[in-house]
Amino acid sequence: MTAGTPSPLVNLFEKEDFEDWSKPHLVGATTEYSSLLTLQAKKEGGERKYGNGIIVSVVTCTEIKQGVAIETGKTSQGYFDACSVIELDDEDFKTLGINKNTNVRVTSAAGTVVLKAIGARQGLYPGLAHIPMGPWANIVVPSYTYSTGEPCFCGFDCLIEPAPEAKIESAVKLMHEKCGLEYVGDPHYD
Amino acid sequence: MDTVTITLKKVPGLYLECESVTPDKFAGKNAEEIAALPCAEGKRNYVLGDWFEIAGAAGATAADTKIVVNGAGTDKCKYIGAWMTAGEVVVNGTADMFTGAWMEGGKLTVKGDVRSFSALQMKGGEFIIEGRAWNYLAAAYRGDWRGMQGGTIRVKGDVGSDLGTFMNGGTIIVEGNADIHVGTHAEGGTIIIKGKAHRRVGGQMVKGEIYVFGGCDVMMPGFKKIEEREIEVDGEKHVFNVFIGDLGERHPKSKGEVVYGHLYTLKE
Amino acid sequence: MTEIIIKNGHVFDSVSGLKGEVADVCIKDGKIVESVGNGATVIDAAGKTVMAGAVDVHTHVAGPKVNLGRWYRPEDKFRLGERCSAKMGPNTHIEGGFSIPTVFKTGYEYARMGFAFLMEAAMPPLYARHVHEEIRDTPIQDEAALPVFGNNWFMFEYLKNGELDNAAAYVAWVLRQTKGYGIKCVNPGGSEAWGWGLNCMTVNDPVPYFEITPKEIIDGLIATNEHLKLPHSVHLHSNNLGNPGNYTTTLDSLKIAEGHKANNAFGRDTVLHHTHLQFHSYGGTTWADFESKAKEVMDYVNKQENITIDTGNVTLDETTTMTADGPFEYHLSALNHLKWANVDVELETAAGVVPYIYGKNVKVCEMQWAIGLEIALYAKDMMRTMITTDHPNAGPFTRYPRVYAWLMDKEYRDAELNGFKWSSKVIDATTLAEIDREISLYELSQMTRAAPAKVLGLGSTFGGLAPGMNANVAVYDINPDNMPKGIELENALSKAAYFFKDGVKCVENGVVLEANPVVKETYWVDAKVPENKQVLHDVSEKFLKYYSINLENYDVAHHYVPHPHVIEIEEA
Amino acid sequence: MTKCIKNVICTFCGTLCDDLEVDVSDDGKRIEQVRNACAIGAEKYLHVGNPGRVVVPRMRQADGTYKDVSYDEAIDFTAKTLLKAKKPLMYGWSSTNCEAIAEGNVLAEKIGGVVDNCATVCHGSSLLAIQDTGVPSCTLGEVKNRADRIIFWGCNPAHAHPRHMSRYSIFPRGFFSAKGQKGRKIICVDCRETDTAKVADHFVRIKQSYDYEVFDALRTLLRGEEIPDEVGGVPREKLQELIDICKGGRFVTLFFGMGLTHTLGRNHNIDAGINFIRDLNDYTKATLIAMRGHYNVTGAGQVLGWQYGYPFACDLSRLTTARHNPGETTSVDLLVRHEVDACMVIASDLAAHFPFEATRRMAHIPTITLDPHICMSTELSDLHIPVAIVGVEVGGCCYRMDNVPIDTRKVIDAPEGVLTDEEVFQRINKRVDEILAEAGCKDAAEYLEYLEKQEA
Repeated sequence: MTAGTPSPLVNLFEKEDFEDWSKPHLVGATTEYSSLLTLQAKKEGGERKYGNGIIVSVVTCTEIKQGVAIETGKTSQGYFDACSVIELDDEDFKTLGINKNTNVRVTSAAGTVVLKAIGARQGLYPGLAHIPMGPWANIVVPSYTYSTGEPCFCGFDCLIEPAPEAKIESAVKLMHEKCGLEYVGDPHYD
Repeated sequence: MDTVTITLKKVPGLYLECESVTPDKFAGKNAEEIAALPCAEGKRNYVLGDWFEIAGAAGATAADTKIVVNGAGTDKCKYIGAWMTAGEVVVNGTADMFTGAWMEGGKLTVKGDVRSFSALQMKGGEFIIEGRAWNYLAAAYRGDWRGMQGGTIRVKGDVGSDLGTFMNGGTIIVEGNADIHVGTHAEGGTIIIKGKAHRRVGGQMVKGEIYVFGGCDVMMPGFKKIEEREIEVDGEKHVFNVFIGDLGERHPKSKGEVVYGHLYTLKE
Repeated sequence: MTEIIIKNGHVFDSVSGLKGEVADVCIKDGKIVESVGNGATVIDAAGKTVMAGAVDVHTHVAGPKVNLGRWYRPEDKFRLGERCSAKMGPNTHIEGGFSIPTVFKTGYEYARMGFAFLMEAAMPPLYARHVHEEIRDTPIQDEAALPVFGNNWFMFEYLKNGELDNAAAYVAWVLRQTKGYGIKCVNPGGSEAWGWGLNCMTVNDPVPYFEITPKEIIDGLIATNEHLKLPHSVHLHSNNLGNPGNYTTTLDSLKIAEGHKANNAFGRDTVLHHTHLQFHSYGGTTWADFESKAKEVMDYVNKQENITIDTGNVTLDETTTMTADGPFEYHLSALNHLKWANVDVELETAAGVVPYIYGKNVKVCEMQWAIGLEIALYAKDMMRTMITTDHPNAGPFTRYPRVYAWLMDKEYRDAELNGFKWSSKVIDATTLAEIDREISLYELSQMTRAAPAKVLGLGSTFGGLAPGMNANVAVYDINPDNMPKGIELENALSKAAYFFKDGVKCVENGVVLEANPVVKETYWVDAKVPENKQVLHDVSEKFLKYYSINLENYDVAHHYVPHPHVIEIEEA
Repeated sequence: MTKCIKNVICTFCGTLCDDLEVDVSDDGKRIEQVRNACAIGAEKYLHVGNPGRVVVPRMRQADGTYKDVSYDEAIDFTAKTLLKAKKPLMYGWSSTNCEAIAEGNVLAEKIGGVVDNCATVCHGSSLLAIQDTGVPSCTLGEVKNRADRIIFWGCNPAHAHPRHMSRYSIFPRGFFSAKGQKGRKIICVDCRETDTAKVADHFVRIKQSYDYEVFDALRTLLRGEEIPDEVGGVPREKLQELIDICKGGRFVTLFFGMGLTHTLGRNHNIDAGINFIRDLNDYTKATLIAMRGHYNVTGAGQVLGWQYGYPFACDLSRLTTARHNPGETTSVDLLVRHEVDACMVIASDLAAHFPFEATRRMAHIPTITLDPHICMSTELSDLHIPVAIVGVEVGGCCYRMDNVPIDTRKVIDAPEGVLTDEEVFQRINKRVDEILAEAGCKDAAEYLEYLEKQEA
């Protein structure tokens, strides 16, 4: 049984047994991911500031552009543009100190991915971010289901760190690398 | 009490369904007969002998049969002690899902953790978990409105979410903390949590008692504090804030007055 | 097709007039024949009972509310740790569910009990395609479905204005669109009032906005049914089901049939079939003074020649109630606080599903059990009385053998009656204890074979063993000379020694031999009516403005009914 | 010249609009134009032949490239893989017709697999809540004709079901609702001010993951009891106003979506919502409808329901009994706990819509994908079998979000030689029977023992 990859945020959490992701990670009696990082950040004194990034609660929902791009094709440029973004509230942009359309590194208890931070199209509030549903979003979605079958698509904490020079990978390449499979280029669209 | 010790030879690739590992199924059998009891990994049917070294013989009846389960792969064995009515089962290590599910009697001790859906719709008996228990401990089966009826469960470690949903009776004592949803839809029984319960304690509760020594991060709006009282709980005397609820739920009347669920949190 | 002869069995068949005499039944090419050559395979039925394949006149086995029941009751397939989902034979599918069986279990269990035809009792026309998909996947049993018309906006309009031709044209159009069989009327007007959370409790309460009373609806539907000369009569579930004191509404509803005469070419001579009469024969005003009015209702039914009834026996199990009577299900869930499911269907009907436990220690349930048996035992004309449990409302159909045993063995039912917690109260409030009558095997063959086939207009092919009829034959291990009693009788009736469907042996000693042993047919009625511009205009207008789907996507295409048996009716 | 096909059913989302008009080229091969569809529907019909379309099965080689194989080889590989696995997962089903699903479920029973559809990552929580407390519901036509209070809670039809508001919920003029939007009060409850909220009369912003507490507060107020001043970021007066609006209406309908099913508490959020609507029935008529995402995820649940009794997550691996336990037999849990050793993805894209931990496991076990186009799952699976697109190249029954069955229409011919889902399953079923017959085993369990004897 190949152990799951340890979470990049291991040092952030009290409990260290993250080697197997199918277990509940009880930290201060809760696995609820919307308070894990905020709890940690509060201990560091900053309201939601942590290191050079901020902590937000992320929801992944459907979006009309993402819906249309599904039908255009999952390896198309339209799908790449629609799904590899993260919407942040204007105030969060100020606290992060970056302006819109710059790349950021999004890290959750489950994984880390580089996305383009864009202004909120649909009214967020400070501390709430939205990533359109898709392969990029699902890199950071924790797979813990509270034994109901549904993973944590809405309401998990992420650390957003500015990474202007980082490159956003194509979904197929991203997945092949993370799965350790031989990547031979995106079919049809390369 | 005759003891049968079974030790896993190898760690199962997937998960082993060991419905046969209960005193009721072992009663009156010697080692060979026990080894012939069925178990399965997915659709591949095995006998216990394929997976376990079996030592000793069972007692004449379930009541005087004790089973000890050893080995590295016990955390991949499901249904250990499910539907047991008497006797004793000790699991040295972690047990997977459905441990002690539909249990009616006897004593079940798990030294390690216990995964989800353990002690489902428990009717009686004693269940001791020395490690952590995952979600849906002592809950009702999906769609059934009859949860745990009786018996006692003691968990030394933390507990996952959905503890005791649709509970009708019996007692659950958790020494550690509890995740969201404790005693949802409870219609009786007692839950004692020595640590902290995160959120949604006693949601849609009709009747029953829930003690949370460490309090809740977020209280349900449907609970109203009525008094502070000193109560003796699990051998300890404390002063508790007493809440009644869930006021959003339907409450039956008995002998003229309305019956509420009660939630107690430590005063200090 | 091979020739088969079933020799030396005690044959009970009212069509050919045999009352248990030893006779042979010959089968050739799926039909009963006079005689067969000596090359025919011989089935020795000496000392056994031989009857035709049974017909279930009222059961909920296919459709949206049945499947909603399956969805929301996983515990019904896993009743408190005891698995109700198992593979019963090497070649058959896994069978699941106790009160709401899956389609595989439905087909196989009915075959094990010797059933050949099932009438799905309520089909919302908008969901007809779903019903036919489930019928297609139900093995062995021939089936038909009754679309519901009692709360249909078109019918309100036409019956209110007395336009019989338009009503007949619309009904014929719906039967053709939905591949339906006849006219079902559930809580006339009440389910439409339920669209606003209201109900019609008596036959004279007008429906909100449409201002038509249930009496006018029932009367209009009977007239439409006879005008179209349909094979089956109107199938009625009258208002105010399940409430104490509802027997007056039942009698009012039955009296509506007095003025009408049967008009069809299928041998049916009745005009109104009242279903699950047990739920409609309650006296008293509250659950405290609840009592049986079975005697009063059956006195009227015995007198009135042009109505037929089926009993709706309670079997004292944990079951699931599901009916198109939306308001009743809401009130039931307010009574037992269990999970309530409800689906209101646009322009057509409603539906509700609530689990219910007929407890052996609950006074009302014990009396409901007694009332159901009284209805069957008071009946005089066995050709107008049928036995059902309104599956699964009063109990699952797998309990039919137990109901037959209660009716055929007084000792068995008295043991049950005296075992009740409230037996003294039940004995006072009902008259079951005083009835000594025991139904005979011949009467049983009438009530479960000949009578339902006749009222459904299928008398020429089902419910009998006369030459030319379908070769559906059930052989039970019951020797009429020394009749088994109680539990043995029940077990003998629940596992047929042999069951032939259209001449193919499907069951032997209670084991279904193949997953799909025989090709099953779906019966539907194509009533020809003169071209009716008005109805076509109304239909296209209402679909454009009020339905949520287009008119062209309403009808059930032919590939949903792979083996149709169309009953054509020429123009009036 | 082109010929116009009317009343076409759009097979993308659960709204299942059935009034599309598609202009098709004379040879019946290409779609020229589509009318009455939303942006997503139009894209689907106009891009049927887009570059990602595959017409020959392709098998993944060791070096990561794909090699074309024949259908027979693909079907033989699938049958053998599923039979060899001790516990295969068959996930998806929600973008194909019910005829194919019925055939596929029978195959799953034969090879002892776990059948699970997209509900497990979509409205699975709603189905769990329905199993606990039932569902007071109605068809979308009832909403169109009668509803005068519409609540959108945790769903965003403007983006996910674009024509829902104009066909059923906000704008249509029904029998009793001739004034259309003017006669209705629209309430939108969400943690984001979505584009749907911009159309609503009242927008209630709720703090993320506090839906359960707010529903409980509403039920407490409905029973006339006191609640704290502010629950889940919503002041008490706003909640009381919400209740007065609902009690003032004649027919209330609550639409709910991923905002409730994916958030903390999952099935309990919907359980509390159903109980709120059920309590409202004491005052006025109230119903609720789940905004099902895929066009036939409801149908996948219906077929599995009437064949084996469960709406999703049905474990047939014991070959003698069908079991259902969301949390154990649901796809994400099975994959994350390494409980399945083969996977078949049918008419859905597992890799794009599952958390990566589950996708990683799928990539490491033998996987077969049935999909007309290239997608994330096909790039991580060992075999990609192309099939005809339902609603475009083959008809068949699909179930709308309110369980109403609609027969989809074939618009153009499938590319040369491409089979439909149903034909693929029929051939796999036949091949599995042949393999079992050759090995002389009566069922898949015996076949596994036969294989082990072969190796030994």
